Parts: sequence; structure tokens; C-alpha cells
Amino acid sequence: MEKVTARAGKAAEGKRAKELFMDYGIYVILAAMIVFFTVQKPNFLTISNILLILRTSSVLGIACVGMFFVLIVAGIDISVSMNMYISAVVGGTLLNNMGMPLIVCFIASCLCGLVIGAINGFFVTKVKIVPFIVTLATYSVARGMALFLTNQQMMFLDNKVMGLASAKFLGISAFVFIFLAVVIIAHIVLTCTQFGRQLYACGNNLQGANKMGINGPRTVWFAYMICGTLCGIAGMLSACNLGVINPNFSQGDEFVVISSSIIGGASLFGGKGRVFPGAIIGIVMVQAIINGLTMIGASAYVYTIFRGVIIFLAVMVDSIKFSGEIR
Amino acid sequence: MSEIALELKHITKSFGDVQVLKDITLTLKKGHTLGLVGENGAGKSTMMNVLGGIYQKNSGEIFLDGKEYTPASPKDAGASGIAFVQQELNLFTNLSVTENLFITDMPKNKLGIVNRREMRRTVEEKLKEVGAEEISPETIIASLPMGQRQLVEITKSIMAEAKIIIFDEPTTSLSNTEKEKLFGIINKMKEQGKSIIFISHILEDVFTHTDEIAVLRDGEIISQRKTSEADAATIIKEMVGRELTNIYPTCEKTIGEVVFETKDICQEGRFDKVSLSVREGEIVGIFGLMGAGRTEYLRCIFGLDPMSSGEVIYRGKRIQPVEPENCIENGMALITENRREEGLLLPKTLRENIVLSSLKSHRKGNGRFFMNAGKERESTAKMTEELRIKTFDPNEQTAGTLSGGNQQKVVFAKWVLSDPRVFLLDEPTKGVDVGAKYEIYTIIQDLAKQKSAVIMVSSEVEELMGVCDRILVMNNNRFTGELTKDEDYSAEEIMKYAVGGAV
Amino acid sequence: MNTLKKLKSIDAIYWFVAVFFIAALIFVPGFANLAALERLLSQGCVLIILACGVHLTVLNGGVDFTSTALLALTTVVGGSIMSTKGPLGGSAGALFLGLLVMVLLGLGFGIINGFSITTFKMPSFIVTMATQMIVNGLAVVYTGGASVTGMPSAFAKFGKGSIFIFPYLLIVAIGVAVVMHVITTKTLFGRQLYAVGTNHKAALISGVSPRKTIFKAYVLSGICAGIAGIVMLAYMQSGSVNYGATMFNDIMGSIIVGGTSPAGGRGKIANTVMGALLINMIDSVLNILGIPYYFITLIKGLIILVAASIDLIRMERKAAR
Amino acid sequence: MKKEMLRKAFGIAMASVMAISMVGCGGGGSSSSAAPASEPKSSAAPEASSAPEEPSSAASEASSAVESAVSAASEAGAEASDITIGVSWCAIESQMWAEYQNTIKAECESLGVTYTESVAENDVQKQNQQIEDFISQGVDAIIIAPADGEAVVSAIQECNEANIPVIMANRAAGEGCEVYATISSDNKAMVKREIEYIVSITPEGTKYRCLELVGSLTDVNAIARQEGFEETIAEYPDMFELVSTVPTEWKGDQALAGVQNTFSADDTVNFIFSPSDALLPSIISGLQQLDKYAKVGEDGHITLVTFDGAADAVDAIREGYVDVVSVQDATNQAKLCVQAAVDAAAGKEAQDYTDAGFEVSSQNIESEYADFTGY
Repeated sequence: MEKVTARAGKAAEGKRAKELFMDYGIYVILAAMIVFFTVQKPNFLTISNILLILRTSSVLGIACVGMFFVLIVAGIDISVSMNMYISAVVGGTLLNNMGMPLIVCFIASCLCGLVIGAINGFFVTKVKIVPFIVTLATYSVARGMALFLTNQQMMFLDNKVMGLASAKFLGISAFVFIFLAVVIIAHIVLTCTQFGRQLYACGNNLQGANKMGINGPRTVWFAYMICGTLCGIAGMLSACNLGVINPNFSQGDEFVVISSSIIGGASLFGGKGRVFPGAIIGIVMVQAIINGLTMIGASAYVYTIFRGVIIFLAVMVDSIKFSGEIR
Repeated sequence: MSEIALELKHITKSFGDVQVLKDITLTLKKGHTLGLVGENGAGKSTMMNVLGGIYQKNSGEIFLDGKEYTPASPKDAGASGIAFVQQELNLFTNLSVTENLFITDMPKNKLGIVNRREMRRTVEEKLKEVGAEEISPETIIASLPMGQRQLVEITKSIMAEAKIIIFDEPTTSLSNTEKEKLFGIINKMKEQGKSIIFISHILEDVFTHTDEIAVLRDGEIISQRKTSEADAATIIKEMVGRELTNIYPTCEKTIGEVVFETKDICQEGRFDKVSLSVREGEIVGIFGLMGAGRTEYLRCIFGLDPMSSGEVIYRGKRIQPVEPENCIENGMALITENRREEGLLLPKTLRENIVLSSLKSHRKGNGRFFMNAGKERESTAKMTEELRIKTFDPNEQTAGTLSGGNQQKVVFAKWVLSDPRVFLLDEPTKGVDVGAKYEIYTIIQDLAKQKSAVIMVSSEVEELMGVCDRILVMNNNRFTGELTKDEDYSAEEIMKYAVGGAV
Repeated sequence: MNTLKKLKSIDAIYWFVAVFFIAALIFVPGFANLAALERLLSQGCVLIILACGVHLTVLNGGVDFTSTALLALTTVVGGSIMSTKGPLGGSAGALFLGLLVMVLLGLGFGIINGFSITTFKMPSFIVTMATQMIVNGLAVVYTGGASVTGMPSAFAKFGKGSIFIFPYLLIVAIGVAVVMHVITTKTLFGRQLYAVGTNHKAALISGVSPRKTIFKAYVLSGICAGIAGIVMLAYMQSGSVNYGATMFNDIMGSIIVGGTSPAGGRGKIANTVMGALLINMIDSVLNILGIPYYFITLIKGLIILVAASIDLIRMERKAAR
Repeated sequence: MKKEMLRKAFGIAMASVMAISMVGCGGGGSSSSAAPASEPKSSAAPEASSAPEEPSSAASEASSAVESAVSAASEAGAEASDITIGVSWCAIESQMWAEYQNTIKAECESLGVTYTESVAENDVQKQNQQIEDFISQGVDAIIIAPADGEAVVSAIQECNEANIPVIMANRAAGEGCEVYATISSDNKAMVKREIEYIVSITPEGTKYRCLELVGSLTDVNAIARQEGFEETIAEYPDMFELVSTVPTEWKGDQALAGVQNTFSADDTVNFIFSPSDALLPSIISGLQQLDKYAKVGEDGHITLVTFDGAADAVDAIREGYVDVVSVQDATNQAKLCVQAAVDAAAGKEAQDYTDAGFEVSSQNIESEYADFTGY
């Protein structure tokens, strides 16, 4: 009898060690990456470089936070990138053609993002089409609209946006503060408000949520609208950052955003994920890869391969953790 | 005391062309418990959903405390003091107990930030009230066993300060001790002046714990009378519309040699060398309280859950590896308790469901790849007839549109067709109405007659005593007792083993 | 009455294709001539084959992003092997080696995808997204970004030739589609695929191994991508890392417009082929009408939404009956 | 019930929206040929075309060719009005292409030629399809700005079969097909000459530590510029040292991140090569954020070398921030394309033309290119 318990104890210990690794596997990969880059190029692990990585992460990081909301309710939003594009175009048009102050342009971008998000939410919750398909379709629609609005041309933004792009506070870019503020607000909304908890509930069991008196469709709809709004902000910020909106603006960024969110701990099956620190870790990891490869002067050809491999590994560790579940 | 809490008058509800509720007239007195019984598909769930504001009635009136009541949403129902304890638990497994209890109205400050401390305090209080103080308010639901989850569900109805609480099959996933606890709580609530509607398939429970019994059949209330004036035979008759003379079928069969054995099954953290053997033509019942490990044992020897060591042997041949596919190839079959999720392809036709586990034997000639559609149809027709599955066309009708009993028959048909020799049945009559139950018992007996070995897990002692040749009792992941049909079947004895034999 | 019933039971996509086609014949100048039709048909081949492959993965509730990247990789690798400028000088042996390598490449990455999805239980969405990046990167590394030219003349004939107005390539595409149709409807694997797509757990408990089934679906999708690569190479007479860059939406569009449920378990190959033809026709017709491409993008997005909505309404009506 | 109705109504609405948008587009498509696109920058076009006359002999030849062409066209005015030209664009993602597009549109209008276009978003296969669709449409000549000169061959072969003359714009086609005329610029050679020009104006002993931005690795033109740059700096190992090569996929945010990341790794980088002016605004933004955006001659100036010759690049040169831009004369090329197309449709002899391009730098902009504004 004693033997049995002893063995069980040992087994439990082994299990715990394995669980521990799986829980923090993503951090292990991150750490390994940091060590690798630092050995190659000591500059990698300097405060200024870390701040730089944070800064480059901030634009897509905000979109990532939006994606978290959608992933938590077991949805997905492919249209984030084109949502960013069209929102930036709308904001940029106001800025250039009507000379509106920057803040008004940001509000316009948010509204534009909100509308796209609301359309996504409508089709997902009311027409009940699978989110992947809805957002794939709105992706095309938003892109078509944006190209139409810009007449497929580059759109140069008024020079005053440069003020925002290079604005610094305590030596840290304003972008980082905006990003962190979004993360903190989102974190509070998700963990400390009823709405936030209801989002998790809907992601866990939507039908149950409806029966319990949660307005499930409305909650999910809100998640898409929040995602859309944040994409609007991200789009306009990105435009300010670049000073120009190219026709290929943010093309392909939906993959970066989704993969970062997954790396950051959100699940495609819903109900899971913490914006803090998940969203930050996810996007920072992806941007750190690019930063590190640039710093060590890697060949231009290896970028996509390396990124693909890291995403693959990160998701693999995460999946093994849950491999007990059938899904 | 005979003040009326809830009154339903001539409620009707239809979906498309199908009229589900034809004429519901029902009264619930304050401080009373009303038992509601009826076959599956009689309209109980629809009626509850109308009360709960999930569906809107087509016509009729509902009075709550004498006032007209027309709930537009579940929230309305909650606000009006109607709470539900559902058959399928509506808990969010990724949230904590506290969050589940407060999910729709958390106490919050002006900024909308939730006051966790207050919530925690209330929850602790309420859990104590239910007698579940062992549950910590911060536990994530996913880590709680089923019985405790049900307690959380009940706590939820207390939280709502509900005047009327509706229990929909609350005992299906509970062990007997948990059941007793539940009834204790129900009685306590009644004393507090709350009114209760208790929906159950288990007549015994309804008779012992209710003041009134109402029978629902085909969308109509057939009768409502005092429990003291009712007897089981009449109620059953009213439920099915015919009299059942013999609930358990019997048949002549011969029991042969041991054909199926599981030896020294170990599963990390659960089973330690648990063995079992079944003879040809024998029906072995496994009884155990919730969490005793019955379901887990079946899933383990069928390869659904991991097995760390042990042997599964059929006719002297060890089945290896223990994986569902391989087990099936070696003549095993498993009917799980959760047929909608694990047994059926709901949106697919009966044919596709029935041939699913014997696809390989429906291939063309000796080929490896191509299916023989004609043979599939033939087999389907044969099975639907043999098991008397009610369908207009097995090649067209989808499994999702069948009633519970017929669905279960489709699951049986699927396995009978693949002709296995060892049947593992997990709660084969769960959620099945009385009439269909009888037919399922017949199917089980037929299987035994045809020399299959059957292992049947059930929570209903009576059912096991009626059907099985031998009953094994499980407690704490071990077999603690064994009874055979001819000698010593008694419910008390079985229960004694089930609670650990230490009575 | 009976014919009316029969007509009603024809899937919506056939009506769409027929109506659109007839309308195009009547109203679009330059559309109604044989050469134009032949061009139209040869344009659709790659899309048909890719869509058939991805269709299988959608049937089990997954998705395969890798296929478009594989299309590019196979054309550059296969192209460089069979090229007259290559080390083998465009001999017949080189041609066959090239074709073989292309199919094997597709198969290989199909195996990688299938293995990761089934063994590590990774979501197909992310796995195929990651392998897409990797495959794309490999293609770029292999060629340095340059395109591969100099296909042997026999291969060129295959790419340009036709019987009446039916290009050889279309015959290949239809061949693939027929094989896929037979696989999904007439074989053991097909039944297993639908079962797994409908209810993973029930299939597992009924002795259908979801792992094996899903694995096979991704392998088949990979092979389809390899074949699509061959057709692409024959059609374009050059290999490029750029192929398939904007094709994924069209693939999903074909599948969805064909009425396949993105949640898995429901959908016919024939309808997907029709969907591919429709998408292709829309592209062509709008091009001929001189409509700006961003409107075409927009319209295709709207069509996906409309098709998915109509499909859902139809399903609901069916369920209500 | 109510819900279902709502949904049905919605489906119908969607379908009608689709139909309306299609009809609307149809009208828009045909009318766009007649009405010139309202393009804010099109006013710059005529100036740009006249500007390069004096310095570059090639350019002056070209523009004289334009003059003769214009006169020829006005003679054949009646004839030209029946002509439809299809233009297949690889993508309109930089100012160079926008200028190209606007000029061709304007030119077609002035000649009374019907203009129709398609854009392939840099997808080679899509471009082939679109060219085939032009054949179906029955255009009289096709101008192709190929995403990939090699991959477009099979489509050109079909044009040959259909006897539709093909004019290659900006980039040459691969072997195995017949092209009526090629109006091209050699990307690789231009970059080479640009770098050599820099060498010639750089004082002896200067050391450049270079950041090279690469366009899309799946775009042959980006690769040509990359090769041109890397091969040339390899010839001057004493002057150039390649520190980092960053792929951008032609995207601004990646260019910006590349600039910042590189400076974070190595602060001594003092030379940035951008393969297109389209990336320039992002590079400038990145430098401004790093406080490294200084004028030529000022302390901490980063030598900026770019390609295409867009207005903002030329402005930046004039202001003294950017050092050199290698200009492709898009305006002139576009005019020649249209002329060639009209000639081809009229069955005239064709003439190939290579736009050698020219370099505008902070040193010569005030003298030689004082009137040059870019596009």
C-alpha cells in the first residue's frame, strides 16, 4: 500500500515537471531565442533594443488584443488586416482632404473599424455563418472598398503625423504607451468586468450562456466590434508610423496577428487566453524574431522560414499540453 | 397554504408545422413540489423553455402569483423568480464557481469593475446553505467532479432568490448520497415557501419526494393529482397510454465459458489492477455510485482513455493495442452514455449511422476501397426492421430528427450490425422513455441469447436486477462486491457494497 | 410534378453557374466564341484541382493554407528539373522525373501537415499557416526569386493543346475531380471522412480512426497541390515562386459557393468544381467588361457572403421540415 | 418565424446589392475610357516629360520621338478613334506605376483611343488570365507591364496566335514569343549605373556601411535591383560594406522595422539603398524616429539612395535629405507605349526603346535638373 502511494507520488512529480515544462514551454522557446540572438549579437539584449521591439510590436499588438476578444468567444477574424487598411484610408482622407485634427481622424478610423466589426458580428451571430468564412469575405470587401477609395494609389499623410510617430515620453515611444494602455484596459475588461467574464462564458458554451440569460449573440457581436475598433486604431497608428498608405498596406498581417495571439495563449476553440501577458508575449516574440534576424544580418531568404518554424514549434508545445482532449 | 404560485392556462406552441404543446393547463401551489412525468418527446423541455423565456408561447396565459407573466428572455424569467436546474449542466467549465454563480449580475462599482470580495463572501454563504462548504469559491469548474457541479448549479438557483425552482432531471448524473443530499435541499427549500417543479424519469423519486404529480403526454397534461392518491401503475399507464405488465423481458439462454477477460487494468491515478471476466451469453451489470469509476473503466478497456498496463483478452487472444479501432476489430462494442455527442452523426441519415461501425464489411467484393451501396441499404433495412426503429425512410431521415429512444435504437443497430461478441453498455436507457426502455432490454437479452458477452453499467439498481445475470459493484475504482441473479439479489446488499461495504 | 421536384432538388450552385453562363453568353461581348470559352476553361483548371484538395480538408472541419504555397514550390522545383536549361537538358527522363518530384513534394508536405495535425493535435489553421510560410520560404531559397523557364516542347504541347474546346489540362482537372468524387462518395475512406467531419467522437467510438482519416485528407490535399503544380507549369510554361499568391480566397470561395459546410461533414466535390468554374467565370466576365479589379475583389467577397447565407437558410428550412 | 423572414429578406437584399454593384461597375468600366480619371497629380505629367530633354541625350531622343508620334497620331486621328487598347498592369503600388497609368490614360484620351485596364496585384497567373480576357474582349493592342517577364510568355504566345500586337511596358518579355515593341528600362543596369554614379561623386576614402532593403523576394524586378546593387558594391569593396539585407515584401511597415532594427544592431550604418520610392516615406519616418534624418553634409546624415523618381523623392533631394534617385522616365515610357500600340494597330513598323534612365542627386538637381519635379 505504501509502495503504491510512493510510486504514485513519484509519478505525480514527474507529471508535474512535464506540466511545468508545457505550461512554460512558450517561455522556454522565447528564452532560447533570446539566448541565441544575444550570443550572436550582444546588442540584442539592450534596453534600447527591447524598447524598439516593443515599439515595432505595438501596432500589430493592438490588433492582437482585438483578436484575443474574438478568439475568446471561439471566433476568428481574418479581416483584421484589411480592416486596418480601410480604417487608415478613412482616417487619412479626413486628415489630408479636410485637414481634421489627428484625434478626429483617429475617431473616424475607430468608427470605420467598428462598422466592419459590426458587419462581421452581424453575419456571425445573426446569420450564423462560420466566422472564418464571414471574415474571409469581409476581407475581400474591405480591400475592394479601400482600393476604390484610394484609387489604388499611395496615400501620403500630412506631415503632422510624424509628430505622433516620433513622440516620446521618458525616452519611450508614445506607441508603446498606447499599446500598453490598450492591453491594460483590455485586461481589466476581460478579468474584472461582468462583460469580460461573459465573453469567456460564451466562448466556453454559447448555448449554455443563452439559457443562463446572457445575451450570447450580443456578447459575441460586441467582441467582433471591439476587435474591429482596435483594428481601426491599429490601422491609423500604422499609417501615422509609416507616413504613407500603400496599396499593399498591412496585407498579410492577419496571419501575424492570429499566430501571435495563438502563441500568446489564446485558443482557436475559445474560452481561453489572457491578454496580459499573452498578447504582449505573442506579438513581441514574432517581432523579436524579425528584429533578431536583422541584427545578426541573416540572409533575407530565411525570414519566412524561420518565422514559420517558430510559430509551428510554439503551437506544437501548446497543443501537446492539451493533447488529452479530443478535438 | 393552497395559494397558487404558478398557473398555466391552455398554452400552445408549435415549431413550423409541428405542434409540440397542444394544451397545457397546470397549477403549482405555493410551498409544494410538483412532479412532472412523461415520455421523452412529450413536450416537457419545450414547456420549461416557454416558462424560462427561451421560447415564446403561441397562445394561452401564464399567471405568476396571480399576475400575467410573459417572459421575453431568460433574464426576464430570472427576474420574475423562476430558476432552472437543468439536466445538462449549464456551467462554464473555464470559469470559477463564483463567476458561474454571478455570471449575469455581478456586483460592480461605478466603473463596472467587479467586486470580487463581495461575490466571494456571498458564495461561501450560499454554498454553506446547500451543504457544499467543501467547494472553494475560486475553483475552476473543470476541476470539480460531476456531483459537486450539480451542487453549484443548485446554489445558483438559491442565489437568484427564486420563488419557483424547476429541476429538470437533476438526478441523472448523481450518486445516491448526492441524490439524498439533493432531496434534503429540496425539502428545505419547500419549507422556506418555495415552489418546486420536479421533472424526472425515475418514478420512485417522484413518488417519494413530491406533493402532486402531473403527467404530460403528446403536448397535453393528461392528469394532475395528489401524490398520495396516485399509484405507479396508473401513472405509467397514463404516460405511455398503455399498460405495462412486465417491465423486464426474460428469455431462455445458455451461459457458456468465460470468453472475455480484462486482467490487472491499471490507469494512472485511478485503477490499480482491476480485473473482470464475462461468460458467453452472460449479462454482467456494473453498479456504482457517481465517481466510482464505472464509466471510466469501460472507456479504459475500450481504449478511449489511456491504459497504463493490463490485458484485455477475448477467447484467449490478447487484444493489442487497446485502441477503439482495434477493439472493434476484435469484436468489442461500446455504447456510451452520451449518445448525441458520442454515439450518433446527428445530421446524417440513419443508413450512414447504422453502417458506420461495419463500413469495412460493406465493401465491394474483396476490394479494399469501394463501398457496396446496395448492401448498405439492405443491412439498414434489415436493422431498422429488426429493432423496430420508427422512421419514414432510413436512407433519407436524419438521426437528429428521431426521438431519444429511437436514437438509442439506432446506436444499438449500428453495433448489432457489426456483430460484436462483447458489448460494453454505459447507461443504455439514460434519457429513454418507458416504452423504449422495454424494447432496449429486449435487444440486450437478444444479444445474450446470441452468445454475446454483455457488460452493462447503470445507475438504476432495479434495472440491473431485472436484466443482469450477475452484478458487480464498484466503489472507489475497485470492485467491492459481486451478486448473482439466482442467489442474493437485493437492493440493500448492492448499496452496501457501493458505499464501500463498511455498513 | 416529379420533374419539378427533381429540378428543385438540384443544388443551387448549378443554377448559379447556368444562369451566369447564359447571361454572359448573351450580354458580354466577346464571351460567346469558342476560343474565349477554351481560354476560360483552361484558366479554371488549377483552381479546380486545388479546390478539390482543400475540399477534403474542409470536410473534416479543417483548412489547408499550404496548398497555394505548394503550388509555387512544385512549379519551381519541377520546372527546374525538366527545363531544357537544367542539368538534364529537358530529356524525356527529366520530364518524368520532374512530374514525379512535384507529386512527391506535394505528398511530402501533405504528410508533414497531416502528421502534425493528428499527432500533436495542433489546429490545422495554424499548422498549415506555418507550413505555408516555410514552403514559401523554401521556394524563394530554391530559386532566389527568379522564375524557371525552358519547358520541353512535349510539355508545352500538353499545356497548350486541346480536343475541340476542351484543353488537355481541363481533362486532367476533371480527371482529378472525378477521382476525388469517387473517393468521397464511393469508398471506405470517403465514408470515414464524412463521419469524422460530422462527429469526431462518434466516429472514433465506432471504430473509424479520426487520426488516420484526417491524415489521409491532408496527404491527398498535398498530392492535389502537386498535380495542380504540374497543370500550372504546363499552363504557364514557367515556374514561379509567385504562383498562387492571391489564390486562397478563390479556393475557399469555390468551396463555400459550392455549398460545403465550413464546419465539416457536408459538401460535394462536384459542387466545389462548379464553384470553381463560377468564380473563374466571374473573374473572366468582369475582366472582359473592364471592371476595375478592386470591384471584382469586392464582388467576390459579397458572393461568398451571399452564398453562405443562402446555404444556411436552405439548411434551416430543410431542418424545420 | 420572424427571424427567418428577416434573414430571407436580408439574403435578397444582398443579392440585389450585388447585382446593382455589378451593373454600376459595368457602366463605370466603359465610361472610364472616355472620361479621364480625376487624378490630382496628373498635372505634373507634362512638365515631367519636358524636363529631361536637355541633359540626357537618350531622353531627348525619346521626347522627340514622342513629338513625331503625336504628330503622326493626329494625322491618323480618325483611324485611332476606333482602336481599343488593353493595358495589363502588374500592380499600381508605387508612384512610378501611378504615373505610368495616368499618362497612358491621358494619352489614350488625347488620341481618342479607348482604354481598358486590368490589375494583377503582382500575381503572375492572374495577369495571364487577364491578358487572355483581353483577347476575348477583342482589343486591338495590349500593353503589358508584366509582373514577371518570363512567366507572361505563354499569355503573349496566345496574343500572337490571336494576332494581337503586344507592347511590353517597362519590362521585357522572356524568350519564345513575339512582341511588337518593348519599351523598357533595365532595372539591374540602372541600379549599377546609379551606384557607379555615387562612386564617382563620393570623395576618396569614404566608407559606406550599407543597409539594403529588398522588395518582394517573389518579384523578379525586386530581385534584379537587389542583384544590381549587390554586384556593384562588390566591385568597390573599399567603399561599400553590406551590413544587413532586409526583405520588405514591398511593405512600408517592414521597411520601417528593418531600418530601426538595423540601427539598433549597428549604429554605424550610414547608407541605405531602397529599391523603390514607395518605401521611402517609411524609411524617412524610421529615420526621423531615430533622430537620424539629417540633411546632406550635416552631421549624422545617412546616405539615402533610391529608385524610380517619384515626386516626394525628388522633393527630398531638393530639400537635401536624399542623395540620389535613379529615375525611370515613366511619363515618357507611357507615351511611347501608347504610340507603339496605335502604330501596331495601324500596321506600322515598330521600334523598341530602352529608357536608360538618369540619376538625380543632391549635387545636380539645382544645375541639370532644376525643372525636374518627378511624378
